Amino acid sequence: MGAFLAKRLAQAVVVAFGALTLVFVIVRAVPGDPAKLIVGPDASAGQLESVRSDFGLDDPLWRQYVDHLGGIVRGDLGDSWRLGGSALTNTLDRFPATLTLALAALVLTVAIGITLGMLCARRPGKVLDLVVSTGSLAGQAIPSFWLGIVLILLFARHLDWLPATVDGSPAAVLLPAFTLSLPFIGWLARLVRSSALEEGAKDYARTARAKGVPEGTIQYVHVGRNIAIPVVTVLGLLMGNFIANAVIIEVVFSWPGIGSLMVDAITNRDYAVVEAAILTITLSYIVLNLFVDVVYFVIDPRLTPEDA
Amino acid sequence: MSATRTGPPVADAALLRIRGLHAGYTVPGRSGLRRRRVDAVAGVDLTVRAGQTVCVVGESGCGKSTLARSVVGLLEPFAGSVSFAGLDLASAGRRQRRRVAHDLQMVFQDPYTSLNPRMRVADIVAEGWRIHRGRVAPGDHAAEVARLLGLVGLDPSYAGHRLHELSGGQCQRVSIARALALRPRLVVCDEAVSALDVSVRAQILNLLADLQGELGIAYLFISHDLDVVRHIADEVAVMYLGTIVERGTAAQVFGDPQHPYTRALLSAAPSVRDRPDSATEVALTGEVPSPAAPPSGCRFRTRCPLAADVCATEAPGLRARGDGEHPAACHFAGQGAAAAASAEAASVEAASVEAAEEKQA
Amino acid sequence: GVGSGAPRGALRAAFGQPVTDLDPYNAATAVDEASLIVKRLVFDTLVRREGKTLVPGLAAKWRRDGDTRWVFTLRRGAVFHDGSAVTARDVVACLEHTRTVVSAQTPLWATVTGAEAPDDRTVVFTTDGPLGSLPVNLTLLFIVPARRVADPAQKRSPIGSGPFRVTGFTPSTSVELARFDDYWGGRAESPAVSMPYIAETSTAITALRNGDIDLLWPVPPDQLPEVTGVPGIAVESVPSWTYYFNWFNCSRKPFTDPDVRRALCHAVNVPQIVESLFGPGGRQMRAPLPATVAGHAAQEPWAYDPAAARRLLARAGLGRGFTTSMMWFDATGPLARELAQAMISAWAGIGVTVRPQSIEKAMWLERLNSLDWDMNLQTNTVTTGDAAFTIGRLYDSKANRLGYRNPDLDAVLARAAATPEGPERDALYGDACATIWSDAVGLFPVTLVTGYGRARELTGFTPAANNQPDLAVVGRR
Amino acid sequence: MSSTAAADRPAAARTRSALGTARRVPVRVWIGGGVLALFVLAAVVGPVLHPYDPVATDLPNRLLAPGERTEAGAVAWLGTDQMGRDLLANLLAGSRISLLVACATVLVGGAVGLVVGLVSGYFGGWPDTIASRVGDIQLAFPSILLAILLAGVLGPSVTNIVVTLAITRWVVFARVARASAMATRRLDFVDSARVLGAGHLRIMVRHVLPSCWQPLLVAATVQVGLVMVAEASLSFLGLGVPVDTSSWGATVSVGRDYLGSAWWISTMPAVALALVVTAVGVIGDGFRDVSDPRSRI
Amino acid sequence: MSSTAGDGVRTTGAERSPAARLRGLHIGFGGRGGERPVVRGVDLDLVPGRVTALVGESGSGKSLTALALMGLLPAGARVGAGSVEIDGRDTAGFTDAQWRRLRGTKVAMVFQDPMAALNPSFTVGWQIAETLRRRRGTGRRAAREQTVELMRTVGIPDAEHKYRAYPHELSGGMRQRAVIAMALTLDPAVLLADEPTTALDVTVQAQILRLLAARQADTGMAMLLVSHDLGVVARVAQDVAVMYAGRIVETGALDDVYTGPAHPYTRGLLDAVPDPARPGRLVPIDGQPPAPGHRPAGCAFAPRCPYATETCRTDDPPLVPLAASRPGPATGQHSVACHHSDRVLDRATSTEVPS
Ligand SMILES: Nc1ncnc2c1ncn2[C@@H]1O[C@H](COP(=O)(O)OP(=O)(O)OP(=O)(O)O)[C@@H](O)[C@H]1O
Ligand SMILES: Nc1ncnc2c1ncn2[C@@H]1O[C@H](COP(=O)(O)OP(=O)(O)OP(=O)(O)O)[C@@H](O)[C@H]1O
Ligand SMILES: [Mg+2]
Ligand SMILES: [Mg+2]
Repeated sequence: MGAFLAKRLAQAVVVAFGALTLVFVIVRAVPGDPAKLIVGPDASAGQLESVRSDFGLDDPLWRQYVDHLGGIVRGDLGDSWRLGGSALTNTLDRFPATLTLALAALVLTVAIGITLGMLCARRPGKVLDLVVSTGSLAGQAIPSFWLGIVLILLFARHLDWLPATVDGSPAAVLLPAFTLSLPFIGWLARLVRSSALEEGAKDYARTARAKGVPEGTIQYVHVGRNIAIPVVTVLGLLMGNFIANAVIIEVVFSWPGIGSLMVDAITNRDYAVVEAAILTITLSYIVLNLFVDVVYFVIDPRLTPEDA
Repeated sequence: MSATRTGPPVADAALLRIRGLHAGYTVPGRSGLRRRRVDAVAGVDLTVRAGQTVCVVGESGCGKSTLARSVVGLLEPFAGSVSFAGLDLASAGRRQRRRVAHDLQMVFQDPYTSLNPRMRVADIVAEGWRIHRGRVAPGDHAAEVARLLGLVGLDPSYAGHRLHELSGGQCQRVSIARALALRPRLVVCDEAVSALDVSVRAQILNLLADLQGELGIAYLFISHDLDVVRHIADEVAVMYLGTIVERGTAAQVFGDPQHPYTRALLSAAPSVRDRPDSATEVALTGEVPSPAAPPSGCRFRTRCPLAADVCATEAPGLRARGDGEHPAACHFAGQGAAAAASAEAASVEAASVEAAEEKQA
Repeated sequence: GVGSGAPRGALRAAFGQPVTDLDPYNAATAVDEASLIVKRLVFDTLVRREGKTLVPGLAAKWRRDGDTRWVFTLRRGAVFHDGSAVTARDVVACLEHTRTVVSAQTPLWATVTGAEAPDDRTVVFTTDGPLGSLPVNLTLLFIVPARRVADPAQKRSPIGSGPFRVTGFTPSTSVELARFDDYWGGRAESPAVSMPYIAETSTAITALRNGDIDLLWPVPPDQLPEVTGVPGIAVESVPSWTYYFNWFNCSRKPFTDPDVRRALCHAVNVPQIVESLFGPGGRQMRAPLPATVAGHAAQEPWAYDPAAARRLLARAGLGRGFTTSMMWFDATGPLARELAQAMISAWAGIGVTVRPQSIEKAMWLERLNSLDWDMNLQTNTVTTGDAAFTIGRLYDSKANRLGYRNPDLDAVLARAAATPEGPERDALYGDACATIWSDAVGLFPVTLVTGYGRARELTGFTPAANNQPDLAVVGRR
Repeated sequence: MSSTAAADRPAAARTRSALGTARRVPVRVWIGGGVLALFVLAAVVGPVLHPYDPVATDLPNRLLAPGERTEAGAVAWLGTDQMGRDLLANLLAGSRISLLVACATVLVGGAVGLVVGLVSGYFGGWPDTIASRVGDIQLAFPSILLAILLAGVLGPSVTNIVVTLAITRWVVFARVARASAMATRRLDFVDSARVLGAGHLRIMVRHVLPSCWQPLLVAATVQVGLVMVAEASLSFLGLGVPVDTSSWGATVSVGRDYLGSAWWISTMPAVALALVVTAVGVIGDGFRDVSDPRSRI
Repeated sequence: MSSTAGDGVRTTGAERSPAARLRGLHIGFGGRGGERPVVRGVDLDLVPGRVTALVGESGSGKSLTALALMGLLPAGARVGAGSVEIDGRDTAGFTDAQWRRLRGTKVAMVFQDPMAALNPSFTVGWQIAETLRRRRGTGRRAAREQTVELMRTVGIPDAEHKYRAYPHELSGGMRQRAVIAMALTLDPAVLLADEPTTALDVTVQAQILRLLAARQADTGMAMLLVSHDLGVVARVAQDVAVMYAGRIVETGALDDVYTGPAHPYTRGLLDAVPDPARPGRLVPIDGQPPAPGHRPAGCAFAPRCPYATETCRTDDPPLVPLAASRPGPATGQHSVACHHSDRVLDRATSTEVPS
């Protein structure tokens, strides 16, 4: 386990490093001069120069890169020119909101997805099954910003059940979380359904039947335990997906998370914030993956470190 | 095959010579970082002469397939040499090796997985000619395929079929036709008939025997089915945990087994004809050790009814005693069967699950 | 989160753009409406604008002392949010600091040569010539404690002497303000103000209709029907100081030829576009300035006459039309994309092919500054409500903002800048308007009418032309 | 030989191998295929029959509801958009771009992914390690953000959108191809080809590649949908197709402000998008079921 | 065991009444119109105290026959006709709950692949104890004790410790013992063993077969041993039934059938096994079994049969007791479904096959 973790950590470091480099390069490849955004269109050339040197924008790229890496080692990702203060602090201030949203979406996905999947697996080929399998495809096809607005119009404007914006009440998370999770609910339901059917057709289920175990017990205990493994893996990935996909939903719902921060930072060429935000997302993705690997070990008795 | 050989006279030269072969796999080590070598084949010497059938028998996991795979070059040996027709395959370059490739073919256990399900029978059979250009002119492929299919007892009209339209026995025939297409001198058959039903198995065994008769092919035949081995083998090698523990002609090994493992194997094998007699049955206890951590000394000692102190310290070599070529790797191989039997009987008392069962039975 | 933590009874007001920082001297937001709204609640200025007139702010009174001196006397009893008194030294420090920062405000202070504080309550400004607009300009100089002028912490938690203090600020998301009880002008009506930023129009409209927010502005012209006639919501409109212009790059062919520019102006049916696209949300422009801005002088609108346009093009040797491009960024104003498309469609009618270039703001800025464009569509706000801010700043040859050079105009603008408020100054800017209009340096289609949607229960609300309503006097019934 | 050819008859109903077995195609797949065919047809001939000029605006007729008549008396079957252009014509023109972008992206991403996945899955070792790590890095990097940044770097054009989206997608295909290549590499028939003396290239192309097609196609059907949605999302963020090009995603995006008042502008293309994606998905499902007997109900 | 001919003539013999009985069992796939018959009219009696072997080629319907006795036919399979009687009761129209009550107590089953038959996510002990807890309501502790005891009886060493082991931690042989223990938990009256040793090595196979035989002898239950391996059958069974293409073509006491096969197919099977006493060419059965749904009219074996005549191609022979029942053990009536059993028997000693 220890060795396995070490190996995974080493991989994670490589991945994080690669992601960092990628952001660094690509952010700087995007045309648009942050200095001009900082000082506005009326600035003189001298003024631009001084801003550039303040933010280290006049150094050669490799130098900036080295400084950047050095900064990361010290936990310093630079300052946001736009928001003031450390980019990392700005990002971390926003992270809990994104996490809340992602978690809420995860809870919705799991609750609805697993229930639907299990129901479909009990009666494959029946109406519910067809509706869910077709619906899940359609769910992935709906642009989330469109869905978000439609939901707002429906539940906030016409029915007035839920707030349209973040008003501090727990109900405010429902619409964005649902919008975020919809494409994945059907997807998870399908995964659960097909795993349940696949597992249910395995010999061990027949063995349990031969022992006289009732069908419900077989599905939820015998099969359920085995489905847990693919499902848990998927949940970690889902969580990562949610954090990343929150970008658009946060904009639609004015959710004060890391996604809307990042869109704003990209538009305004606030390099430090873009880097800090992407680093945060990437790291959380990596950590989630590690977590999933560990959980895997805990719930799947078959695995040994050599399976890693 | 001894019983039916009618073909060309057997040249006494060794076609395949395996010396001190170590082969196997690397697996992630305990630490998960460094990889560890597992010698699934640990020091095997074996010779196959032209036109001869050599059988390797042994329990699952003893390294039979590993041996076969290193012979045909699918696996790089860790140590030792495999030389075919005088060419040392391990030291040969890719080109040299390709030159003997057609002389050395293999038939796999599962006819369905060893043939590409997406190809037509004709393409499967002709694939070798496309790789080794110049052996059969492209224009002659169709005719040659038809001839080969006829040779293995398939109607040439099958050339255009796909595998899923064929039965297991027919697939195995295609597999054999494919191996024969390059006119090999040695065919390695790894459990080539194990997946087949008895009646089909008999058809294929007959076919192999006929081909040997007609074309003088040598077989390295791997099986765990003793009935089959006894029927076709010129020579038998019994394998246990990566090593050969006994070798001899079929008559020698089956009629006068020297190694306790051979005896156990023979008595455990189900047979239609001789019902086992629980009095003479040699029951093995314990589990097969992993090739990753073989026991010290004699590899069989952990399950051996005859095991003594010497077995733990000293690995018995594969030694021939006195007359003939019938070596066995056992410290007690020289002792008569009676002595062995009494030792075995004594060991039965010695604890273990099996003993408990025996009493109940 | 947005509005979370806002106390009961707080005024919830949503503006159409995000507030990104609260530093009164940050160049990037010096004329940014969203932050100005908040800054006006948090900070004081010496002079304030009420409607068309200037009224005392921190300065109780002021006078001109000769051509180059202005004397301002501060009022008693003004204190900063941290309890310290507002002194003349603070004002001087603020002015000195703002002159070191290059921003859109820089030209406003260019002629101010210094400021002194002879005593705690007197500030003396000296200028290098007569500067009639100084009191107007001072409506943009926010006063902070002298020790904080250069403090970067101001971006997040500034200290001012205004009616509200900042209790929470999430950039681009929300600002939370609480009433400052020691405000010299008396306590604000609302105990608190919460200003969420709602990016999506539909979400914002819904929030207003549901009562999630009390005030929303500007309501995009297209969305006005969505809030008019809704029970509990009142809609008020006021012509704003914000307007659209489409500049021609006068240094680039074929726009170097005024006839080509005029042809393009004739080709667009501006009244129809304003009518069907903006409706009550816009007014056709008759000058390169909104009609409500000081210095505006109405001109004869360009007739919609495609035939004339063709003739002009033919005269310029472009009888078969030409291909050019137009750049803008979508967020520049409401219906920007639609306006662009409507104009492009009109130009297609006279054989001019225009490639639409809807680009990101950062790139737009980059290209704008380097004059790397054919046509540029954008909104502009006369932040001070005075022609000097716009015309004086943009059309000067030295500014070279659109490749247009006209020494006569430069002279007129220079004279206007030196003239104190009054009919003479207005006449000079009127001349400038006429020149800019007839030279067709740009097409000026529409002044925006800001629609304010508010809960009917709000009291004391007055819509503001500069999009910066005074929320301190807004209460709740 | 005792057994003769005459005695061997093909076992007609072998269930062992699913390949080529003409299993019954479910009704769902027919419906999906029909819907897709309809849209493809519309994309091909629609713009010819009902042309759309993205430049020509018609402000007096803006925001007409479906079925209303324009001033000229023509019926706007799906209504008009905020510029008074006919929405039906817009959708027909948009279907071309949307389908084109989706297909091109999947083709480009799929081709790159296939090659990378095949090589890394077949050879393993360091090529695999490198490809896997690069894939990890990209997967850890949120794809929509990568798309935003790339779209910013490349600037707005249909080609650039294809490039952008293909870059964010190739990993998925690479993973799928790698998984099949790795699974196939272990199969006996690959070994048997090697015993015949076949080289790596031959084995990859003749034996490993064919087994990658099916999973790749199934993955492609999923990706087509995701790509179309991603294109819409880029439009939402202002990085979509150029203004004078019409695509469903762009129309959904610009019409969203009117969802409260003129719902049809954004909803019609969204429905079209959902229909096509669902149809493709249903076909993909059917394809998977036919190719993988285990996943049958 | 005893078999009856079509009209149900009971054999003599003093054996107890069968614990399970199949009569004219038909099983088919794909009910909707295109029925594909797979098992066609199987009669089988499982008698307490005896081991009956069901042998035949792959796909001949052995497993389905056994599964029908458990009420566990796979999805899509239907019992078309005939009856499954367990403990004297016809199970036709049994509900799920009724079947559940029979399973484990009246009939239990040992499956072929011990790895697949065990749930990988639960400990072996839990899986064995589950039967006790759910069916008998035994308490946690008691169930555990009984389970450990049971594991010991089937020869799992160190049972206390192995109780907590997961299936993957056990060797194939140990797993199969666990599966056997699971089947024996409730002392079933009939034990069905479907290829219980196919996945195992010869030496382990021998151990498991001995164990099964020992348990069966101890408890006196009836046992059905399904196998395609004639050698395995020879080790354990007393009676044997040979299946071909969904029918039982020959049945009788093991010795009778092995030494004097009366059906050409049985003969073919036995001849196809290499015999050291008869070196040289093997004698295979030509051709291959027909696919279900493509069976010829008449005797299904006719196309491969060296004895086949015109009658065979039109009339499917019934399973009838051999006219001159051979002297020998009285337990199994030797019956055969062949028009030419006499000719087959006559040549039983000859190695030549008629051409
Ligand atoms: N790819 C592999 N990686 C690691 N170990 C392997 C691999 N393949 C086989 N082994 C191990 O090598 C040993 C020998 O395997 P091999 O396949 O040669 O046995 P075998 O005698 O052919 O068995 P069987 O009769 O089951 O085919 C076994 O212990 C097996 O677990
Ligand atoms: N789930 C199923 N769906 C369709 N056909 C099936 C199914 N299970 C079995 N069959 C068919 O029923 C026939 C009999 O199957 P069965 O499993 O009883 O054979 P068997 O004698 O046990 O063979 P084996 O020795 O291979 O286990 C076979 O032809 C098989 O193709
Ligand atoms: Mg093997
Ligand atoms: Mg079976």
